[in-house]
Amino acid sequence: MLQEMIFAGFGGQGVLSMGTILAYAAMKEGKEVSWMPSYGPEMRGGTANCIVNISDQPISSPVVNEYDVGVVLNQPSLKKFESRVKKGGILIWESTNIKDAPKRTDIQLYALPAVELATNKLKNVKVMNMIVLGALLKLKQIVKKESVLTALKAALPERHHHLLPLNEKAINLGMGLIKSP
Amino acid sequence: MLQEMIFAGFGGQGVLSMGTILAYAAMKEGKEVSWMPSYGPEMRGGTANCIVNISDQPISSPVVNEYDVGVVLNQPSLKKFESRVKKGGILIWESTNIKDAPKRTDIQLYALPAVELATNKLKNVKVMNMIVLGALLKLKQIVKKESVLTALKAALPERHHHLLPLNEKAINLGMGLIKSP
Amino acid sequence: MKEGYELIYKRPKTLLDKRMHYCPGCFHSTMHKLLMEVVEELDIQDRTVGICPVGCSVFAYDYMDVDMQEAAHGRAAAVATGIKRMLPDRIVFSYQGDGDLAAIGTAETLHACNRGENFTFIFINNGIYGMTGGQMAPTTLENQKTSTSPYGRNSATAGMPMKMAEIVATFEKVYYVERVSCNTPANTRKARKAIKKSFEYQMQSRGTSFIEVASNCPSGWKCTPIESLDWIKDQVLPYYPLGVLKDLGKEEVK
Amino acid sequence: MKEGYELIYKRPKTLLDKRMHYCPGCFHSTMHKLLMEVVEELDIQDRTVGICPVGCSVFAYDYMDVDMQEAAHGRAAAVATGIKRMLPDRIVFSYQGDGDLAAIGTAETLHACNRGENFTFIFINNGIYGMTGGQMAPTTLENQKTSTSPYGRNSATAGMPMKMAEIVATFEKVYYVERVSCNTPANTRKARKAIKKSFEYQMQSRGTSFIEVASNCPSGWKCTPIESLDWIKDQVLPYYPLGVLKDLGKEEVK
Amino acid sequence: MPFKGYVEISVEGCKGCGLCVIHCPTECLALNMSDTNSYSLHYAYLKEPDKCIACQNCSIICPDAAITVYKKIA
Amino acid sequence: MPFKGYVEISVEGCKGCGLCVIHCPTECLALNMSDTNSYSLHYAYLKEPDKCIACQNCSIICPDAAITVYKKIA
Amino acid sequence: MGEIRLMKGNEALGEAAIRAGLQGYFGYPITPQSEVIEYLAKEEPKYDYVLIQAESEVAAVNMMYGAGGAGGRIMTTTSSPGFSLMQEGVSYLVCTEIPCLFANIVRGGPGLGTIQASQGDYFQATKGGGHGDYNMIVLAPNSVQEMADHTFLGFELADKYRSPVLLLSDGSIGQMMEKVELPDPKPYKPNKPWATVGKPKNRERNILTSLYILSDDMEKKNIHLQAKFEKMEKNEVRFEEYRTEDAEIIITAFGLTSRISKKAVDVGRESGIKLGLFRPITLWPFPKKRIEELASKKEVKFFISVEMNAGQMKEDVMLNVYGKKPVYFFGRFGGIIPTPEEILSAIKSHL
Amino acid sequence: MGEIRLMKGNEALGEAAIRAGLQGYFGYPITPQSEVIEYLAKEEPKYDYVLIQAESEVAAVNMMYGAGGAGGRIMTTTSSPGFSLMQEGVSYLVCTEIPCLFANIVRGGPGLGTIQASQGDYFQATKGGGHGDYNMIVLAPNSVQEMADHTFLGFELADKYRSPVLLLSDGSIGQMMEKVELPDPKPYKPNKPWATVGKPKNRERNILTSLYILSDDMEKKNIHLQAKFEKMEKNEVRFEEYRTEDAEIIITAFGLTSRISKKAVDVGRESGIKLGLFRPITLWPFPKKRIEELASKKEVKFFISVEMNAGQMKEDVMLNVYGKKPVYFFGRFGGIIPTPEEILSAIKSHL
Ligand SMILES: Cc1ncc(C[n+]2csc(CCOP(=O)(O)OP(=O)(O)O)c2C)c(N)n1
Ligand SMILES: Cc1ncc(C[n+]2csc(CCOP(=O)(O)OP(=O)(O)O)c2C)c(N)n1
Ligand code: SF4
Ligand code: SF4
Ligand code: SF4
Ligand code: SF4
Ligand code: SF4
Ligand code: SF4
Ligand SMILES: [Mg+2]
Ligand SMILES: [Mg+2]
Repeated sequence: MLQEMIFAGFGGQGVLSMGTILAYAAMKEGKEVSWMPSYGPEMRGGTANCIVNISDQPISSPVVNEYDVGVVLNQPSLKKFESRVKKGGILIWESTNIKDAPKRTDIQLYALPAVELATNKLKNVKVMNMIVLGALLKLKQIVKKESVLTALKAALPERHHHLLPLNEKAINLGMGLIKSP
Repeated sequence: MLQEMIFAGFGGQGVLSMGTILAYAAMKEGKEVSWMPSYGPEMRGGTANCIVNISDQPISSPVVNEYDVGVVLNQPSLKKFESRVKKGGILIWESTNIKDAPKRTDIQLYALPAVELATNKLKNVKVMNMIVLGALLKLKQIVKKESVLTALKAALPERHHHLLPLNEKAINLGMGLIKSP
Repeated sequence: MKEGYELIYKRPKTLLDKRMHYCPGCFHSTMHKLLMEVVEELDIQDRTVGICPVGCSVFAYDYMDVDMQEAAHGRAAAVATGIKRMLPDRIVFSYQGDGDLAAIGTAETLHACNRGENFTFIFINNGIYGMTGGQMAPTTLENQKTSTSPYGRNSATAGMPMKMAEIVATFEKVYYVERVSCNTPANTRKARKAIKKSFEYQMQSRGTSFIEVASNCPSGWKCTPIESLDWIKDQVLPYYPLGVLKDLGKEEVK
Repeated sequence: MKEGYELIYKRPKTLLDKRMHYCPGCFHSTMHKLLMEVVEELDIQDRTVGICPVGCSVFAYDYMDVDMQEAAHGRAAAVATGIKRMLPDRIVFSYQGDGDLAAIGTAETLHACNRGENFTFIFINNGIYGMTGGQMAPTTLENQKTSTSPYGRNSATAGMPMKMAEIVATFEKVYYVERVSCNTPANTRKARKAIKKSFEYQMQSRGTSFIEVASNCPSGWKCTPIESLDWIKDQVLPYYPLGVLKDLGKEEVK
Repeated sequence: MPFKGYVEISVEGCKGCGLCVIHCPTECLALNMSDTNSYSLHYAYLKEPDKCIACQNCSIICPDAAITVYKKIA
Repeated sequence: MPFKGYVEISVEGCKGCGLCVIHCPTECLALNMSDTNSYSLHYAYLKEPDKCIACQNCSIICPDAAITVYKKIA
Repeated sequence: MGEIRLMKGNEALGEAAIRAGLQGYFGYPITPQSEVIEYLAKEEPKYDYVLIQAESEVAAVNMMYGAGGAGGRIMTTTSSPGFSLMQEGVSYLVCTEIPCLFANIVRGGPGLGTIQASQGDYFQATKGGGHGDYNMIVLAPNSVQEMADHTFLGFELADKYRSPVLLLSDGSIGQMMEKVELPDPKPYKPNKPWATVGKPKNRERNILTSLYILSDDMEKKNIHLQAKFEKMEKNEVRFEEYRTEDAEIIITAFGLTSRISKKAVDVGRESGIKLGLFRPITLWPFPKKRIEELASKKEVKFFISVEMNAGQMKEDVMLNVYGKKPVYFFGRFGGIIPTPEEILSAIKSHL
Repeated sequence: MGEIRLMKGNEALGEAAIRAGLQGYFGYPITPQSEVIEYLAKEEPKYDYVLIQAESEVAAVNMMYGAGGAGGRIMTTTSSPGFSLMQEGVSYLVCTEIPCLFANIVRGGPGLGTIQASQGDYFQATKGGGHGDYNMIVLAPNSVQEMADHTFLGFELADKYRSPVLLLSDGSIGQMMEKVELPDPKPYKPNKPWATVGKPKNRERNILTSLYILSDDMEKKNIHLQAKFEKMEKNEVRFEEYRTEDAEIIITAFGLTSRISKKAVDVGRESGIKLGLFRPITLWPFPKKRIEELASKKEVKFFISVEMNAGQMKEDVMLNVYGKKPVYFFGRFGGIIPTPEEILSAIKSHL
């Protein structure tokens, strides 16, 4: 099955790496993946996003305009992408940053206070994105948690490997936020 | 009537200006003219030539490969252009410079020792080209002598105008070399 | 405004009321501000034409309220030449980064200087290609790490950091050359003075002015704005010392 | 050969037995000859690669019996860089005119020098665009008449004649810079020595050598070859003095 | 009160670079670490207003021209 | 005879520039003004052979490498 | 009637530019067009145009950008390799909509090639040698007279559309002399409210840029440009026909080869071959409709494109004949100019 | 099976070049392709290729000339404005017959434009942005995998024909990550007897030049080149088809748009529209014959060319459909990537 997803937020919130890790994990599971970032200087201090497609079949178009899953971490991204989640799709939004909640009623909405949780519970706001990713993993069994951990290990430079347990914690925390898939 | 002519010789022998003066004279008489030079560095010290077309009608092609009149002032030019004079056409060749005479029998040949005459009779080898031009004028009444003199005046910078009489002399000398037109 | 107080500094009106896209602490912003202060002070808004380069300051025209042209990468000096020759009584400045001016634009820069074109170069030397994401520039310091010199600039293969101010100062028709910075209030004041002086020289048709700014790039250098000031003081200024390299106007006075 | 006599000079074998297309008295010919004499003397024909420019010497490859590349106008330094980096143990020389090296090729020239590319520049400065029929070059003297400065070079609009040797000598990685001429037998001998020295430095990987030739162009200058020597002596050399501008090898010895 | 000057800093115009803070000779500026502007940046503010001597160091160094300076009329 | 050297000048290789002529210290070279080579150029020749001192001034300055120099074996 | 002179094509170009009110020339010498800058240098003291011999073609085209942006009536001339170097600049000028005149006096390529005349840069001129979607009006003179006339026209069109115009000629036309009736000098009164001349208090600042960082803006800009190009296609098509009324075979040729082909038409007609000549004067916009019409004529048997290249314009001919009739090609390369006889025998081989 | 990695297109290009035996890279940073030089800079200590960040694109292409002439396996990469600056050099390299690999990771133009992906440089790539008659093999990858594969292939073809090869990709493919199976490193054994490496006693000197001052020589050179181009046209045409067997409507698209069109085909088929996709892999030589065949198929109703430009490839499609069927166009500009839905609705408007 083809999963078309968008991850969007401020540059620095880790949206690109969230997408990368998911894509890597999927690839390690033998799936087809594509990861397409927004790029360029207009992103300086502005928003960044990436489209991640995961499928059992070769992926035709890496660019899509409607998504099965949207993950948005700041207000501008919500504004931009809320309408582009497919009917019946999932929208995860970071509720510490985003003040004006999404309004759609034909999609599943998940509000995650990931910044707050990362800051207060994990004492490191940087792993906020892993909390979100954890939640996504629970909601949609796109890839196994183990694959994500492998991906994290591959993505992080050796000198940051001591952060792996913290990241795993964050993922678990995120998974715990979702009651039933 | 369309007259297609080529003037060829060493750079410095004045072939380009011979052609220019003829073209200018023709233009002053209200005729259509075109003057097309060979150009470029391979001409440095090598041969130079120009094609001059004169006609009562607009000239279609300024480039031609067969000529009504050929005027050649050195051996390489004779070699190159002898065969390109139209059957029944005229070939004037400078016989001081050119050792191997032309061989064609289907054209009119005129050997002019213009260098020798310019050096010995006029004491200025530079007007050699005007001797040749004079001969051509006598052979073919393409333009009037007066027009050529006007052209010369226009072509020579003021400070060289004292040379006009010498040039006229050279033209007359050249005309005198031809018995009947 | 508080009673009993007078306004002594406010943002120049010629600097449009628009948030600049530059990273926090970037001297591009400072230089824009100073330029517009001088334009305002000299009251030459209606006679000023600026050229912005391709580089982080590619959008400079969004901020400065003067007529501007956006030049192709490296060609601002040629563009400035074209403008100034057409409009000799306008004040023309070409605003360029170090990749722009000292790499791809070397020929245009030096020949404009050699001809003594009567405009002002504002040369923002931040030792890096800011806009494209932190590649090595001709002015990157020895052993400095960038994305295309990840192990530090190797002068054996990439050469030494180029001293453009020193080079152009050797041209007879270059009238005024100064290297400034915006790393301290005092230096920033000098930078402002240098701009003003160059514009005045321009109005007097003295020839080329060249103001090199020992600038910063917190993003490209991967440091905070405040750390970037330390890097300037400790690493940049020893190699690129500040000061007037040439001022034919001064010699005249003497 | 006469009995009782020994041969003491003959045309080098590496200079092909072909009449050069250069005008009588043109130093392009002299420099080709000297280059090939040095190649023969050092026995490096099999390791030498030359680059000819676009300019009168565009056909240089017709005369020198070494592998050669014909570069686009102005880009010989970049071409030489490419060759030398691929083949670091070859002797590489880039042979360029003043239009080529100092106008369109300014950036490539200066950046190769700044990187200290380990090859030899032979820079034929004849103050004119010979090949294209005598237009003004960056090195044309003040008030000198050319087809694009028919009333004399006006330094107010065209700038001063550029001193390339002086400029490149300021670059740290440039090892050896000398300005030579072929206007007298003594100077021609020095020119030959300069070539030899630069090739030797190259074999020792010392960095860039830059040999500027105060050259002539009887055709472009509209004079006889002998008159061109007077012009060099009276007009050219006072502005472009001969001599070693830089020789890091010498300093080493001291 | 004896202060000679005061400054106004635009909350939205400030990018929180801190250059003004470290160059104020009387150390009267600071970044507001408990609040951010709409760009999520901690902005500078006049923390100790009575120390300001209206020297304009902050305004000249501020890249973004976010600072307005006033001086007591003598 | 007492001359120390002599030179051979290629008639076809010489372009008649005259540089050798003016730089020969013993003035033994000249252009042949009464003949030209196949390029219509007056070529240089050793006019006064007994003056040649084999100094090689002519050969070094000759742009076209048209001159070969010989020296008397001591 | 204007002044009549015997002039080289390159000189006529220069003189016509002066008469059209030239304000700035920026160029770099290259054979076979250096006479333009030389002519302008000689005439300079009499006028007050700016003349800069730039340090390179890259510098020249960017000086054009500045001077044109500042509102000047400006020009550069070059030949093939030089025009290749200008391609980035051309793309910028078109996008920034700066009116100016280019002349490419083409020589034989590729590479350094030869300095003899060629038409090998047709594609570069008409399909855009630079990056992005763009077009320029391309005028192809075939006589010294037209070198002058098209220069005049080129400046007008550049201003009319606020866009660069290209005069695509070749070395032969640049070097040859013919009689030319010079257009009378025309006072040039620019009206360029968009130019960067210094912003008065009462208008917004003028900005000249080709940067549109947001895709939406860039697309809008492109749509604007395409609309302008369409307008040019509608209004500016120019061509010439010779004895096409009853022609069975149509030679298509531009520039110099159109003159040679004209002669071929006459010679061919004499021997009973019903030839006609179709000569595009604007290579872009290409005279599409008229070619289509000719292709639809019953009596027309085939087309033959005669060029001094490998058959570049032939593609444009084909795109409009579009299968209705065969389209053949005859060409010579690298500086060789075909003769009327060669053209005829090429035609005969298809009879 | 080769090593599998998740990589950006630009990185895959760099890694594949290394594995193909890269000996020299000469380039200048420009978005969206700077990752290539950055990747090579990072890997440099492990290999012994030469890497120069040139002072400009002009310098880079001329370093290529020198290094390629000296026999190296060499490459440069750039994006649109940078490739425009290289056009003189490209023309020189083709004429001098120096094998090398170019990559143009296209962005939106004209002018400075936008850094977002575009296909606006199709004409420049296929018709020659430089002067003179020339062609290059142009490969248009549409995936990260092909960025690697075409790099490998490009080097091979360059050597096979002693000619530059161009990889025409775009910013999206350069920036996106996909799974890529890297080709195994292949020892590179150059056989280039023509290279300027120093002349041993027993051979004539090697000269690399594009100067042919005499027209006859230049014409011969051109005839030689044209013969080589013909050989390429015969041997090197590459394309791909998807569901064309019974298609009534054929989408033609290359690069990124071919992938999006593929999706459009599937979606369209679901709603009963018999779509098929024809994707040229080599943009030059263009798959002429196959398009002709498709156009001749009875069931095919029309073609529609989908591009991120104003319809450049459409001309090549038309030249080969040549009136047999209508050829429509749908495109977006300046960095906007069309969606499958847009493509479908464009198609529907022609039903
Ligand atoms: C012809 C061309 N080449 C390359 C680029 C890509 N490019 C844009 S800005 C830039 C360099 C920016 O560095 P610098 O000039 O130092 O300015 P900064 O951003 O550091 O202020 C480059 C290489 C381009 N736009 N055009
Ligand atoms: C891109 C390009 N621009 C211009 C030319 C024309 N051109 C050929 S040689 C030359 C200048 C020659 O002068 P110089 O380099 O001084 O060499 P010289 O002939 O004096 O030895 C020029 C401008 C060219 N071939 N290519
Ligand atoms: S990237 Fe560097 S130069 Fe560019 S705005 Fe940021 S700090 Fe300034
Ligand atoms: S034109 Fe000048 S540089 Fe060229 S060969 Fe003649 S004298 Fe020498
Ligand atoms: S004006 Fe001076 S004292 Fe007052 S806040 Fe600014 S820097 Fe501090
Ligand atoms: S210097 Fe300006 S931008 Fe920086 S913190 Fe102070 S007020 Fe804010
Ligand atoms: S060797 Fe010396 S003396 Fe003999 S001819 Fe030559 S210059 Fe004169
Ligand atoms: S120097 Fe050489 S070319 Fe000149 S006259 Fe003497 S022999 Fe002849
Ligand atoms: Mg920079
Ligand atoms: Mg020169």
